[in-house]
Amino acid sequence: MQNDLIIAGFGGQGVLLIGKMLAYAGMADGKEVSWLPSYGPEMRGGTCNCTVVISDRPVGSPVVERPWVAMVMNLPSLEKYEGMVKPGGMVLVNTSLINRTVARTDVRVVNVPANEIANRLGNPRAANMVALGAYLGATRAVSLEAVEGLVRETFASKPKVIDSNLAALREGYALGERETAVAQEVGA
Amino acid sequence: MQNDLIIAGFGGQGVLLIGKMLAYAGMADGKEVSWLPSYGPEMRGGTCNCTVVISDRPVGSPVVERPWVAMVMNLPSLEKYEGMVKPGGMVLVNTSLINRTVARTDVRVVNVPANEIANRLGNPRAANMVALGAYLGATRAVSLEAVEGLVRETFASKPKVIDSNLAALREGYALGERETAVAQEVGA
Amino acid sequence: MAKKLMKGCEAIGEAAVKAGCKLFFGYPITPQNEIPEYMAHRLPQVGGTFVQAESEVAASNMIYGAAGSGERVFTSSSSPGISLMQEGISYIAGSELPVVIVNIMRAGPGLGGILPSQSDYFQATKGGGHGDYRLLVLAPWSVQEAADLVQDAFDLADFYRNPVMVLGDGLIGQMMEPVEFKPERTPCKPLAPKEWAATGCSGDRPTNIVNSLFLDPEVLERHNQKLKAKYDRMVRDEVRCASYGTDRPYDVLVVAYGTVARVSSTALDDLRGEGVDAALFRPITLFPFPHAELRAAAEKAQEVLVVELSTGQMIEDVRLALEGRKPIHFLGRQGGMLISPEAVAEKVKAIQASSAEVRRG
Amino acid sequence: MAKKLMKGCEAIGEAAVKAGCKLFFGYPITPQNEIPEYMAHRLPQVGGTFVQAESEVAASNMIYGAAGSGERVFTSSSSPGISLMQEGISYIAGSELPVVIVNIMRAGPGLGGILPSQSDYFQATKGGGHGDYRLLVLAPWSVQEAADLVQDAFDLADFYRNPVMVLGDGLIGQMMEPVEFKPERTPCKPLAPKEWAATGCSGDRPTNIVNSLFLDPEVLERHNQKLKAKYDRMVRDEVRCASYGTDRPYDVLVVAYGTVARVSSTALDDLRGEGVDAALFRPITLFPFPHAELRAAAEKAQEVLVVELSTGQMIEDVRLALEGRKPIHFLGRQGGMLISPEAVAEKVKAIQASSAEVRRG
Amino acid sequence: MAETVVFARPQALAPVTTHYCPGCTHGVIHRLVAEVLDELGLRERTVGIAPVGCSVLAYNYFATDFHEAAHGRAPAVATGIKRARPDLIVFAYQGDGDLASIGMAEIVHAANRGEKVTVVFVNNAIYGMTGGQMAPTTMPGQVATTCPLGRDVNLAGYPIRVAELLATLRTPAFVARAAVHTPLHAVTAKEMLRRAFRYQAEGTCFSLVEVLSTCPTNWGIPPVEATAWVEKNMVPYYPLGVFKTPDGPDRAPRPAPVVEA
Amino acid sequence: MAETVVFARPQALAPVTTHYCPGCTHGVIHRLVAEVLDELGLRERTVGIAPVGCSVLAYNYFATDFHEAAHGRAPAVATGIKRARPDLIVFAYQGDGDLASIGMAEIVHAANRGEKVTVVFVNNAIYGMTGGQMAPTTMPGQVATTCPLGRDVNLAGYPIRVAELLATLRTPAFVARAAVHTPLHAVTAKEMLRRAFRYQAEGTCFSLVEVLSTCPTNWGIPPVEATAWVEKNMVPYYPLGVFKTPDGPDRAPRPAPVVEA
Amino acid sequence: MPQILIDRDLCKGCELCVNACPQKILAIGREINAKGYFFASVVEQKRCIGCRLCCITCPDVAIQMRVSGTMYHYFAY
Amino acid sequence: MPQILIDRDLCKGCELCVNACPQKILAIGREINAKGYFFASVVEQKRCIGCRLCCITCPDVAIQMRVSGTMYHYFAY
Ligand SMILES: Cc1ncc(C[n+]2csc(CCOP(=O)(O)OP(=O)(O)O)c2C)c(N)n1
Ligand SMILES: Cc1ncc(C[n+]2csc(CCOP(=O)(O)OP(=O)(O)O)c2C)c(N)n1
Ligand code: SF4
Ligand code: SF4
Ligand code: SF4
Ligand code: SF4
Ligand code: SF4
Ligand code: SF4
Ligand SMILES: [Mg+2]
Ligand SMILES: [Mg+2]
Repeated sequence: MQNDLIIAGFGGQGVLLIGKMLAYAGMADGKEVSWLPSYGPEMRGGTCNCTVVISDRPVGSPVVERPWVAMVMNLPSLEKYEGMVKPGGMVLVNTSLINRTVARTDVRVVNVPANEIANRLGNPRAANMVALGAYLGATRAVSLEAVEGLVRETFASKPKVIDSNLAALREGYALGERETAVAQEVGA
Repeated sequence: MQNDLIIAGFGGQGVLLIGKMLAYAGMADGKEVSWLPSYGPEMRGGTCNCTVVISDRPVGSPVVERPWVAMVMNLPSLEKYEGMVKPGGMVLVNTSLINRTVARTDVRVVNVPANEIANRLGNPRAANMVALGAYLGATRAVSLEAVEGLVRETFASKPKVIDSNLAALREGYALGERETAVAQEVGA
Repeated sequence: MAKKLMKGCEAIGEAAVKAGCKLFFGYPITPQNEIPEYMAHRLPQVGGTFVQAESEVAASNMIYGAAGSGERVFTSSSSPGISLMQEGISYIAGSELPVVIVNIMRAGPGLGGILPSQSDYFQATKGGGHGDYRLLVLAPWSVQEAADLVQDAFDLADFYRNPVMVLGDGLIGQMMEPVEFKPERTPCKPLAPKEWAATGCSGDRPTNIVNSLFLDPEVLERHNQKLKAKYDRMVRDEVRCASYGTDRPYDVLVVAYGTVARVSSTALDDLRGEGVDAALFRPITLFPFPHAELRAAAEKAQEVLVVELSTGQMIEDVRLALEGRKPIHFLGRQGGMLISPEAVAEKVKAIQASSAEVRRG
Repeated sequence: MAKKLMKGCEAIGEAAVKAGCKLFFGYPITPQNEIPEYMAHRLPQVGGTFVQAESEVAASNMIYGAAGSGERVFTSSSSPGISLMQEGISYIAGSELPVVIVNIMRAGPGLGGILPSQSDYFQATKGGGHGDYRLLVLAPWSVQEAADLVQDAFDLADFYRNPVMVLGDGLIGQMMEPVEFKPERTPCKPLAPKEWAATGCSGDRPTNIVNSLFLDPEVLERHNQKLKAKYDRMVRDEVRCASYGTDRPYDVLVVAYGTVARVSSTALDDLRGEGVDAALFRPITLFPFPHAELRAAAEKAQEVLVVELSTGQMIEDVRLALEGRKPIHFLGRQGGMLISPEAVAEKVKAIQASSAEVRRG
Repeated sequence: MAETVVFARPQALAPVTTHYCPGCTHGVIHRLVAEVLDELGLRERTVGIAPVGCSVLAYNYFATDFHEAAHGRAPAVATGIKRARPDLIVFAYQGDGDLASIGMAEIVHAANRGEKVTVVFVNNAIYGMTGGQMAPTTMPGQVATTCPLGRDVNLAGYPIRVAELLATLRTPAFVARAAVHTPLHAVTAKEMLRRAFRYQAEGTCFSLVEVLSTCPTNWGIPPVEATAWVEKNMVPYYPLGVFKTPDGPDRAPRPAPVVEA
Repeated sequence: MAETVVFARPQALAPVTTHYCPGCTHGVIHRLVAEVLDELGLRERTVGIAPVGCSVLAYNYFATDFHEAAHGRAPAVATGIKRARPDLIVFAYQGDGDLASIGMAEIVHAANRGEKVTVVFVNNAIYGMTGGQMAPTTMPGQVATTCPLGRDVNLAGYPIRVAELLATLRTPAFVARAAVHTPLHAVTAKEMLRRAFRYQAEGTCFSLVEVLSTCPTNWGIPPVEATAWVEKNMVPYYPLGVFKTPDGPDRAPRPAPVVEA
Repeated sequence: MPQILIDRDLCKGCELCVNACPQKILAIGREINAKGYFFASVVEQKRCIGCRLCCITCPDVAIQMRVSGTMYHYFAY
Repeated sequence: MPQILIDRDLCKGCELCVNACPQKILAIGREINAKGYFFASVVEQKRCIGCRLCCITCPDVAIQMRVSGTMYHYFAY
């Protein structure tokens, strides 16, 4: 079994971080992993993305042209990656910043108002955690516990934000589980 | 017919210059020529040499491993080049600075007390011209007239030394002719 | 030691530390900035020294000096920076000093772009600097292998007294993978004391001179021949390569190195599912190139496909190895575009189809 | 114009002036100091400019700028200096600018020695700098040919918008031979106005940008492919070579370039006297290498002998050309040692003898 | 009543958004240069030289012809262009890593040859483009990715004052340092740039204006704080002013300040 | 009565003839360095660095370990050695083409990092080894093979005063200029060299001694005339003395001499 | 009367103008532009004294100033 | 009594010592050494004041000085 995904958004939205967390958590879960960032132009701004592979056997190509999942945090990313996802795969959309719907019908769509939820939880910078949670809830690619542990580690120096990040993660998780259940019902 | 020779001595003895003059004169005489200097270590001092080829047809290799003639102006040069001369070739020795005789018996030897003659003519720096003259006298590789013209050109800016150089050249020529005549007699 | 998730650049830095290297001189350039950054932070912890050189030209001469004093030293850069080191590298090779140079290649020529590429193959393997010399060139395909090869690189450099280059593309530098460092590592070559190093002469020993200048051409020729003998010895003893799927019969042999080989291996897995017979040959040393091994592997194939992130450089070595024995195809991307498993698989299928057609007549 | 006895370096300088080049930027290095010295004296006479650069790194960027402004420009150096230019040359190639670079090779690696060598063949032909680019490389065998090829080099550079290298060894630079410059020379390629040059934009025209940076990998890939197409075109249109004695049947084909070919031609003359059948193939363009022409010439031979002042570099191109069709032998000298006609003749005889034996055997 | 535009984008600045980070003063310096080119009427015969650094894409932002240079070699490229076409106005735009580290030899020599070009030297005390490594101009104690504990002057020495260094050379004739961290500093900076380009246009001399600039991203502070950081940390070490003028006394042979004879 | 040898070849100087031209003062400078090494007892832990220039074979002349450097890069090689082995005494011996032209970036940066090495900088106003091309230190009007009509300051600028240039940097701490064209000048030169090596041996600072030297061969005049030429032409432009000391006032932040504020 | 026009799409929300304005009449809004930045706008145009400090300080040339009638400035620019 | 010893094979005949000697007691001879140089020698040893200027100025360290007895020097060297 191989889970692979591309996470994409604006620089500053923390997409590289949640990708790394997935890889760490995968490793903690005893899986083989690889994490590959875009390292765009030697300059600031613009969009960025990373590719994460979590697999039961050694990771072959860390480069994935047709991922199972695309987690898109802004509009340009939706436009770039929507078409690449494998049929039967999934697109996770940050509806807070993307005001159009996914055009494809052969993929599952998980809509996550990540910034709204994060704002509501009092930590506008935790939108990425919401999205990460939703991905976990929808795929169970790695265990929630492993990721929770990583959140604690990552923000160890800023204990104040740990809780809001955990909350964001869990709220996302619930949402991901829910959307998946709905999808399965509809599909059924 | 191809005349080729190596001229060797201390830096400062003017061996490159007489080699060039030979090449120029050869060209003036309508021959094909090449002139190749040693360009030793990027530094001063030491010995230097040049290889001149004067030929009726286009010059093949400008590098000559076994020359017909070696004109040696000091002892190290005699030691280096004596053995290379083709059998039947010629070694022209500046006896003023070389106090040993040529060991080979299969080559013609022309002994020229170049520095002594030059000193006697009042221009110690003209020893190279004596040697050049001797070579011409002994081989007629190019015409004396052509070389005389070049001497006038070369020293045009220092008219005072033209005459002493011409005298050195001619004295050398006479000596070269004489030694050759003797050699031919002996050889005959 | 447990596995750790590390960026390629960091793993390379840590590998150097593990190999006992306490000196780094280098200059920032994407996509390998994390190497100097890692060393700036890590070396002081082990009593080592990090110096940010004023340029790659200076860096190559700093490692020249440090290696000449007998210490393990390394530098890293990316394509344009490596070009600036060519004179220095030629001096180091000429002076027979052991250094490790990491090139995390980006796309060129000129300023080009910063995305992954393999277009410095010629420069690395044929000698980008002047004169008759060679680098021993190692090409990892994963972060773990990068860490392993960097450690070996120090041993090989010391053993041969020759610069060793670890050649990766931007992916190797930038991706994260689990890495494990063995707690106790035995050098991959026997190591002799560096008695030639210029470290001050005690009263009795003659002075040591680190030098590539030999004004007497006969002496320089002997020196060149000695170097040549060393390279011939590498060719004999140091060839490394790997092959995948060569146990079963196959139609197409894919030849690729570094991350591209990795991508190709996934393509082969996918193809197997589709019933296509293909195998992979992966040179690990690019110099010495595994000519004989490749020839043997290609014997069993109908056709050969070379895959590179360049307009075709390693393909010359493949052609030298095969000497016209098999048709050679090429799949290349440039400018920082990556090759996907799908693209490799497609190309293999196309080759197989047309080759089958030809055979059917 | 009448023939003039000139040193190779001076003839190269004068050829540049005759080709309309009014700009020289360079740094002294033996054995080509006479080129900058000639230009320093000559260029002011024709209203041109000579600048002694602070280094070869600077020189390569000065010609970059001058060429970018649309003027003919050249530089010259010798092996270590050329190594320092590798980054600059890669930029020039990437930016598609026409420059002429003369390399009067000396022996390496490192400081090496200053005597003639051909050990920068790889650097010149495979690209010593980073990235996928090629130089068009011309290798004269006489002072006259050096003068002719330098003039052609400017036309070829302009036509292809690519750096052209004239590659000679120390002999070409230092020896004197008669040279003739044609009073009126027609360019060897049609020349278009340099509308791309950065010379200030008048109100209406869009700005011109001289550049090798393409951050978007798709754009850079297209650029790389455009460059590749250009090199392919050179391969198709610009191959130059010469052969000697190929009109009669022969046993051994000698392959050599530059002064070594010249020496070999004398060896053939000598051998003819001795009744040995040998011929000479001389690549004049080293990139594009005359692969097809060489293959054709080798068809008629039993064996092939490659002669180089190196430990063997061009021999790889010969092997690529012949693909195992003929046995290839090598005669090389290094370190500034020269090859004499006698040495070539001897080697040819040895090859012929053992080959005859084999055939008899 | 007729409306007049009293402040707008200069013609020499292309109508595009830059890639610079929010609040990065590279943008201000670009505009000042462009305004000067417009005001002196030089745009159509100007060739700019883009360095390797954050301003590597300057060719997209100026509406003038442009030329790339290898990292640090802009003064050599400028020399090539100016010697080929003395009628052109040539300026190099360089960062502190570019000019003061890898390109030190090229700037010293172009200045010392007296190339009649203008160099706009943007000193932001860091390598911006590559993500915040130490530059030769990084302040003592300042943290950068390659001096994670702050620049240690015992290992890396003190920051180099480029304007002062070049002003000791006899040949180069206009050398000044300005800043743009407040609007009024920018006004003075523009004055200096105008002088620099005027000297070039008149064929007088080499000119270089060092401009203190911010890098909020790599300094890790917001833009407004970054401007304060310039004032507090950089200006005291890098004094503003003109260090050398073509008509000043120092164009004459400078007696060297011997400490002990 | 017992005879004492009061002047003889120092131990740190190998007993061989040099390849230098007659009267070339490279030989004097070699001897002074060797004497200092002997007197300070440093020979056995010294590594010298030979440049590319006439002194390229210095490794044959000093009885110490030696290291080659690429042309101009001796300060970088010195940095590599000293950082690897801080216990060694490292000195670079460089010519003016080597140090002031191609190697300008390396000397400025090694000095500015405060590498604890000693640089012996031999300024003979010419490229000796390659046969007399113009150096950055060639005097105005001086003929060289690449300025056959004499150095034209309008095209090539004025000669660079290296000691002064480096003394403007804050870090480097001992910078001096000496000469050896008369015996008494040589005595002072040795004093300065002794100080330079002492500072290194004590771990104090970077040190550089510029030494004015002759090149009779490429200046085209006999050795004795060449010494007079140094006095007449070089000394006035290149004042002798100490420009910077580790304990002097200028080790402190140097206030920059602003011409106009 | 000076008029300040801020191009919302050029603005990167750096706040330098906000900081520079002596009248404190500029502010960053709560809306996001196409590039994802909160951009600046004029809060109280009529208090503007036309000093141009905002224009001069803006690194992105996002600010234009127009005047109706004649305006005299303290410093030439 | 100082004694000056010039090694004829190290000497390159540059004349710097001849020029430096305040007593003018050194001279270049008419003989040539192995390297082809006319070398220096002491003409009038007894007038030597032992100042060592010749030694110090010789680029080829061809000059040695010995003294019998004690000598005081004006400058330390
Ligand atoms: C030869 C070479 N070395 C290194 C680099 C990587 N590089 C790109 S920009 C840069 C530094 C830029 O810093 P600076 O000049 O201060 O400009 P800033 O980005 O701060 O404006 C470096 C080291 C390169 N492109 N080429
Ligand atoms: C990269 C490189 N460029 C050029 C040269 C040629 N070269 C050798 S020595 C030298 C100049 C030496 O002059 P200087 O440093 O003044 O020393 P001097 O000979 O005067 O003592 C040059 C340019 C070289 N060897 N390597
Ligand atoms: S990284 Fe720094 S210098 Fe570069 S654009 Fe951003 S703020 Fe400006
Ligand atoms: S060329 Fe000049 S510097 Fe070199 S050894 Fe001769 S005199 Fe000395
Ligand atoms: S012109 Fe002056 S007062 Fe008006 S908005 Fe701008 S800064 Fe404020
Ligand atoms: S200064 Fe410019 S970019 Fe910054 S907030 Fe104001 S208008 Fe926007
Ligand atoms: S010691 Fe003094 S007096 Fe004696 S020979 Fe030497 S220079 Fe002359
Ligand atoms: S100074 Fe030395 S080399 Fe020169 S003449 Fe005197 S003894 Fe001879
Ligand atoms: Mg910077
Ligand atoms: Mg010099």
